[in-house]
Amino acid sequence: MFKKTLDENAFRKLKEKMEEGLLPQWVITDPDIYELERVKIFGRTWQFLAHESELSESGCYVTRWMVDDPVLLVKNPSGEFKAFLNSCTHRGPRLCTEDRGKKKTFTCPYHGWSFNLNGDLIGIVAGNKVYGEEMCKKDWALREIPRIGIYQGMIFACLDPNAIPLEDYLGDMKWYMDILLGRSDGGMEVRGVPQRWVTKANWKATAENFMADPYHVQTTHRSTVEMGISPEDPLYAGYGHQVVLNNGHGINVITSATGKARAPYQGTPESMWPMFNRNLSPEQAEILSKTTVFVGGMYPNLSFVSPIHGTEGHLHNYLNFRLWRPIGPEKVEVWCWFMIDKAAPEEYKEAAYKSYIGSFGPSGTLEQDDTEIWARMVEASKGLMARDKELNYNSVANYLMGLHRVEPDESFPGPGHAYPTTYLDAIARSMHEYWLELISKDMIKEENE
Amino acid sequence: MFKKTLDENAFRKLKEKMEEGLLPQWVITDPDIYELERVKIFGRTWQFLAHESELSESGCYVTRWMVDDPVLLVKNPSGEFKAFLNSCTHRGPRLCTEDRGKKKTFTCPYHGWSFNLNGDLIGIVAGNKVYGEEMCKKDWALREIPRIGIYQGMIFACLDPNAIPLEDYLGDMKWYMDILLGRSDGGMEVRGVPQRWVTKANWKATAENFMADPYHVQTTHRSTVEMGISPEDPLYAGYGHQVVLNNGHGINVITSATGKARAPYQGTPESMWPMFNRNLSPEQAEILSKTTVFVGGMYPNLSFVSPIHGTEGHLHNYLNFRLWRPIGPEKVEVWCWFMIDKAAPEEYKEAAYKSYIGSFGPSGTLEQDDTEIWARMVEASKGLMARDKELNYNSVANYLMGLHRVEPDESFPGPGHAYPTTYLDAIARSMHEYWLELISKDMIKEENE
Amino acid sequence: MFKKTLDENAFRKLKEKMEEGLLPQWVITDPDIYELERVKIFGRTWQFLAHESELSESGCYVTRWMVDDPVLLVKNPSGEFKAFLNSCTHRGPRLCTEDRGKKKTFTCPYHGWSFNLNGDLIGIVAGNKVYGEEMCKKDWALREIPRIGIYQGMIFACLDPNAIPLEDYLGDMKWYMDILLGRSDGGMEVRGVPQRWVTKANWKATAENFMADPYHVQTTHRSTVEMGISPEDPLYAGYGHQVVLNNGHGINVITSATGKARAPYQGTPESMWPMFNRNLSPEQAEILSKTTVFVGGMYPNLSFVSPIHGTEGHLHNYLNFRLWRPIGPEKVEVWCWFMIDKAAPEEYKEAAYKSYIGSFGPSGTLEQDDTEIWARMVEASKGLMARDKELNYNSVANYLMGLHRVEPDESFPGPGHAYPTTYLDAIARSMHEYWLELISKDMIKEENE
Amino acid sequence: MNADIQNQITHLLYQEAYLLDNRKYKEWLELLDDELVYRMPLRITAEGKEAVDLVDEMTYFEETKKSLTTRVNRLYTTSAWVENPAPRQRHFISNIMIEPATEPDEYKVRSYFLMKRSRASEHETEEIFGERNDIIRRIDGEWKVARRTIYPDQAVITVMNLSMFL
Amino acid sequence: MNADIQNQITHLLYQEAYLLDNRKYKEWLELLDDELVYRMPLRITAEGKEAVDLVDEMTYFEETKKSLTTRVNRLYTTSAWVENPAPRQRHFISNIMIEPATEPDEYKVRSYFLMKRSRASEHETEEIFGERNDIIRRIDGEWKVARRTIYPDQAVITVMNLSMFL
Amino acid sequence: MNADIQNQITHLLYQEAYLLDNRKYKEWLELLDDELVYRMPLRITAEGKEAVDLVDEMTYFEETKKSLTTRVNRLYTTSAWVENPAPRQRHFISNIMIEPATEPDEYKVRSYFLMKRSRASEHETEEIFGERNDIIRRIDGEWKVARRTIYPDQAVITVMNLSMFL
Ligand code: FES
Ligand code: FES
Ligand code: FES
Ligand SMILES: [Fe+3]
Ligand SMILES: [Fe+3]
Ligand SMILES: [Fe+3]
Repeated sequence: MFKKTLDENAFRKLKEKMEEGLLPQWVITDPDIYELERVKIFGRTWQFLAHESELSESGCYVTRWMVDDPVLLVKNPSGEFKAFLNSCTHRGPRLCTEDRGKKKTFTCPYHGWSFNLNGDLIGIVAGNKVYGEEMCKKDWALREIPRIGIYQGMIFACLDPNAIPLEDYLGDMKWYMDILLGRSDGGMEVRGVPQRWVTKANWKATAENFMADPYHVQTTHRSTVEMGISPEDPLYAGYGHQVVLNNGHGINVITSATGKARAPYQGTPESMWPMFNRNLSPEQAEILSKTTVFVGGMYPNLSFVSPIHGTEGHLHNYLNFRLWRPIGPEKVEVWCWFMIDKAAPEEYKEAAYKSYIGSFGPSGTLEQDDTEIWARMVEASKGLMARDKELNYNSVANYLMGLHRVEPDESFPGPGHAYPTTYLDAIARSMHEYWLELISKDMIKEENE
Repeated sequence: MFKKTLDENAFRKLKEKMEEGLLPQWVITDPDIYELERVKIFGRTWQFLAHESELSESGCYVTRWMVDDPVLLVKNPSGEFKAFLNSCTHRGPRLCTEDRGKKKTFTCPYHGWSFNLNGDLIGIVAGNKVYGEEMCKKDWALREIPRIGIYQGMIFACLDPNAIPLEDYLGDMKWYMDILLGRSDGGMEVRGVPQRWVTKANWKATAENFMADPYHVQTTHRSTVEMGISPEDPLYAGYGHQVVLNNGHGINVITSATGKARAPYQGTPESMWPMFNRNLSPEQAEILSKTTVFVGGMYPNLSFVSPIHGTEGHLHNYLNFRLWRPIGPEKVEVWCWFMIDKAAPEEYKEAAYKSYIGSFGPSGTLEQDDTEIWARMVEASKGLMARDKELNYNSVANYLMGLHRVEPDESFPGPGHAYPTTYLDAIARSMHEYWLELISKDMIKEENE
Repeated sequence: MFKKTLDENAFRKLKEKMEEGLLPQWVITDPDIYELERVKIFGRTWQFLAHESELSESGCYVTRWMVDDPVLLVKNPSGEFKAFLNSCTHRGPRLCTEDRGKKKTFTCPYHGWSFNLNGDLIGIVAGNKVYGEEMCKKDWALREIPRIGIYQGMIFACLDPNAIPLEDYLGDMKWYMDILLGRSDGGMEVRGVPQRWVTKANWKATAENFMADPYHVQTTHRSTVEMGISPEDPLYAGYGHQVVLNNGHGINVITSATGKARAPYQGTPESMWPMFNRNLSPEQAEILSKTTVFVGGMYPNLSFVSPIHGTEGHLHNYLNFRLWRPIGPEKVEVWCWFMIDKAAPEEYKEAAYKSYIGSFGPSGTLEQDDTEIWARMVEASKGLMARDKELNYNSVANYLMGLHRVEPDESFPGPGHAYPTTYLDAIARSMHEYWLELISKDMIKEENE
Repeated sequence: MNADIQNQITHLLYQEAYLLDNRKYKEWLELLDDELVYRMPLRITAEGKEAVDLVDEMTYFEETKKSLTTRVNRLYTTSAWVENPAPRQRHFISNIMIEPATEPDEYKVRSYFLMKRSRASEHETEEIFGERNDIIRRIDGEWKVARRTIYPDQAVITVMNLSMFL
Repeated sequence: MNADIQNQITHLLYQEAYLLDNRKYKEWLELLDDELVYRMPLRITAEGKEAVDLVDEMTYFEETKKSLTTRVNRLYTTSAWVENPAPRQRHFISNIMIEPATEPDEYKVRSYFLMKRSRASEHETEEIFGERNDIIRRIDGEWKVARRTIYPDQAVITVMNLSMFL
Repeated sequence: MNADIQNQITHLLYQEAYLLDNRKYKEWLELLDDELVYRMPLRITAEGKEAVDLVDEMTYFEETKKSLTTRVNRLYTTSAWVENPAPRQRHFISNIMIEPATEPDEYKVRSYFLMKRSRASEHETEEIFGERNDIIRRIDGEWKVARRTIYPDQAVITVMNLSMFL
């Protein structure tokens, strides 16, 4: 409510350093930066809400959050998805506090106003007795989230009415989403509900860790090497391509030392391969057939991993999407969805689900160690040295890997800038550049406000 | 400590909307608004401290809070009430941490300075040995709360030395306080001590809910209808008058469909009626005789309800005052006093007390459901849509009920603007208008500071 | 990140009052003041890290905090102490989360970079395979804390590269540190590790309470009088000298009513006295021989006490240092070291340690009561009256004791301004004056930024 | 103290907690004696360390079996919003001390409670804790709670409401 | 309920907690039946107060003795950073209710858990709480946990990870 | 383990907690053996997951019955401000494991504690938790605590002071 004037100097220094592949440490958990991110990144970009398989029939709904905005996502009678602010229009209380369900009408417990699946205000207790011409029901329908879009069953929404369309925002990422989500007849399905937990982390660090950092696998997850599950070769997660896409998106297509996958088509049953080929373009099919792990994400806060697990003869693959919902600069509420091909054999689905539980999510043996790292990044980010905007202590993080040295591999069949290794900071740099572009947009305007 | 310049634009929009009977949602829990409220509302208006029956004899004291200011209220040897800042004048520690008691002297545990019931510094350990002319005891008496006032046994204080007198501030509310507190010989008495609990709510929402919103009763408290305790008629809480008073005060005088009370004189023992008539003016007596429930409050944060409970033959009535002490924008410490006519029969008092416990306070079956609503209002108030000061998402709460349509009933015997229904947003609008007047006062001055 | 302009007016008033021996109550826990303190006091003054006896051999390390900066203090192979920011230079996570240990190499769990005891980056996983000319190892050594210094075994560090040398900063305090820490051959040794706990307090209040306030002993610790452990005479802690030193440092040299100590040389074994005399100058030895209790501190947040405990025949003395680490304006993490002469007899050390446990630290019967006081100071500091910068309510703390009346005693053998009583506010005033000097430095500059 | 009776009474308290935590309120009522007196006085901060800091004349609960039955019935309506949707509640019962009361088959039972609650998808959980003093008696072979006095340890309750039973 | 068996089973649960809290994970494994089924379904906020608010098809743990053994072995590697350095953990087990199951020497055991954890020198401690439903059976005189289902009370878990066993 | 002795020792620990929580400190002293050794070492975060993270040479309590008696007497003075006015304290004792010690009539007793405290009208309550290792012995038919070692679970204690006994 009080006007604020930005410290351009700090921003100039920030820009300079980033051009050198360095990210000043102070931006990670700085509260003012967080406030800018809330408004200028999460207020303007497309965020993931749910997968269509979570709302099977008309009347099904789930409640979600776009950072601090409570969202009610419903499937209306005509089968469309509608996203509303989950707040009664009369006086504002959260309308629905359940996680999911099926309803025809949402009734507010305060004064009893009720809304249908299209958000229309359909009931006012004692309506005409207590309200007259001063009140026009139409004006009091649930407020829609300005934009909603869906691609490959993934439902996104955006708070900015003037945002570019979802498909434009996703851009070349769509080509890879086709592989991940479109390879099977009937697409993918969510099992049950997402796992949810709160972890000590900044959302930028978790997103980068997942989307842009296969290099951490060799140490953070070294216990898998000690356990004999992962290869000794420290480069094992580095083979393949890191693909930088538009708008901060990116994907790592990890193969193996041989340049091929540990198993074709990520260890899926051979019976499914013809279906994949039918649903994909030759280039997409080729990549799928050769890849061990896909890991990447859509900016700002949706990440995914599609790995191979298991041992010879019992290999399986699944798709895990995770949303990093910021809860202040130092906390993230993680939402983790397990997804699998609707067309896969039941026992295969079951086995894949079990390996997911063993590896990812709050109890996953891989993810557990990531949470320790995320917490440590927060814990070292509050001091005067880390927070110094003048950079007198040279507190900058290193994103030099491959800078001005590793060049894109033109022979890569997919879109985007594909670099011939995934031990690279190219996606991370691109994420942070987009981050800076977004938060510094309209800064001048603001100053003159 | 840092100068702040207000966003006049946001305030202009706020004023416009409020003139249309709409309240922008962002003001509910906005932290900057809260800070303004703390200083400009709670720093300048009269707040309730205690009822005189809580301090029966000289030396009795209670400790209270005026939002964040700790207050020590004592009855001095001459029987006057004195309110002091509960902070030792030497170095500032909270002088008394007890809730209530009886003392002649308050001794600080830090260096042993002691103060009498008039706040005079009467003891300094090793005084003349360690202090000389540099120290004048008179200068170090306890700091008095600038203003204290009492009406009908209700003790109020104010932090603004230049505030208008309590009686002027209460204005026409005094006429109704006479009915509530003055109907019986010996007035009312507090039973025991106030119940206290912390609930998730903004103080404006709780105050409005109690003072200005009989319309919520039909849904929030519908369980009483399902239980057969309240009538089916959704209008049941709407019969009677909503009386808008000065300075944001207001009272709802709820009768019933017949225009009369469910039982005369709120179901009090017939033996008491002549006493009521003796203590009240004919107009006041007439209202008392006809009313089922009185519910309202004194701005900013004191509310009351005087209901009827029980079934034919075992009816009883009591008076419940509650103070909404703000604890940040999202929490309220509720103080709940049970009060009853000193002159009432003991078993009647007992029965009334039991119905109070069953209905109000943290364990009250009515109030429990209110707490759920208050929490939901907080939970939906933090997002970008709700907080948008530009109102691009049209996030405004609806206070249209009766706007420009329902006219005052001139035949009503009491003072104030009495509207012929209590399903009305008239008091709420008047509260919020006064709120805006208070927080925007001296805004310009501040800017030029 | 947003420019802030200071309220000079509030500062002017602050200065005026302080010149009169009064400290406005609002500065104690004001959040903006706290932010200034973090940057301008803790970012520029010398802070205590550890005593050399805590790191016996090369490779030993302890992790400490300079307010919010995590510090890794190691003894390198050449036996020097090195203080590094405890944050991996690659992406910033806290490098070492242990309290103490012994290592040759610190390996980061994120990507496996490793650093030696000189902070050099000695290992990068798959280094030359993933990094090329873009990366120069030398640039990525651990970041040193700009300044480190040691005096009488006490290791200090400073975040300001341009700070004056430690010895200049300590100034005349060194002369008293020689008595406390240098009296015995082999100096003092820390027993085990420091006790640590979080208490409700503002760091200024705890530092003042310890360094500058023997006057509180007679009331806060009156239970010892009731127990017959301390004399009835309320002046008992006031005999001796309060010595005001430069840069906000100070020490109280408490003797007894006789002007002599309760027991010579603080009740240490007579066998040690010649050693003391050998290690000290005649003036230092004289003071040591005559003193019952030394209590004081080095500004900003290191305090000490060296008392006598026990009864005739079983007297003993020890040295307790405590660091007041601010955790926000209302919390302090206290670090408490028990130190004793390395040269003292074992059973004497044991007995001294036991009396320490009974008296100081979170379970100490003396300190327990201090914690209650510290909490009360916080609890009464948030209200509008206490926080009013205009001082309309005259909310100022009293530091008048001896102001313009008690004159220094020129005959005192030690350096500094030695006043002939310890019931005096001279050190407190000097601390607060230095505090004001530090936080208001460069204010103008900031404004024009 | 007869170990067998000890186990039975302990089991009764655990059973009670389980029924409450699983919202089987009607089954819970069956564990209560018809003569039940169920109270929860206020705690205050009183002068001096010896002072009685419980205020008997004002309570959070002043109940009989009848009034508790009304409270329970309300929770089975469709509009008891405070528990619809239902929060998760958990009564940790510990430090159970049993001694014979005046009547045969009647025992004084003291227990500590720590009650935790998680509402909707909120991250913050709520808690309340303190002591309970019961009279538990056996009537035709069935153990019933005949008297309960609940002492909260806080002068200011920090749960948003007391919709739970303790 | 035979008091002796009651004590033995109670002791087993306390022993188990003690082994976990003291990181004797391998010793802990020995208390588990080879046929162990160990699950932790998700809790959600569901419509209506009667609704089942546990989602059986998605879990935080879906384990067998084999998979738990793998988890334990991992904790003995040098690079299981989440517990190296080790946080302090404490399993408060209470409200133990035991009843005979279908098989002889087999019992249905319900218990409440409150697990607290303190990591490094952080001031904030973490906690998770809820209910456990076990099948505990005696095999050649040794008590073993044969089945465990853990119900968390929160829809959103607020511990930074579930590296502990419950 | 003899169920009867189990009950008696368990009762002793509950009785002790009750006396402390109701500030009957002098009665509490009577439960302590004259030879009592009462200690509370510090917890630290140590290198490696196997490391001993208790520092025996520095403590929060290093007491004998005599020193505890002094502490108790102090709490009965008029100026032990830390508990005057008195905060409310609650010792939740659980996971009690008892085994015979070397001497007859002497037992090794391990228990978990969760201690909560509420001061004045503050909304925030304090807590401390961990493990206790006792030697409890019977002397002329009376059970006494002969040795207690308290292990806190935090490296940094987050109660404002340790004025309570654990
Ligand atoms: S707030 Fe929803 S109906 Fe009034
Ligand atoms: S602060 Fe109260 S006497 Fe010093
Ligand atoms: S962050 Fe430490 S090695 Fe990468
Ligand atoms: Fe990872
Ligand atoms: Fe209501
Ligand atoms: Fe002290």
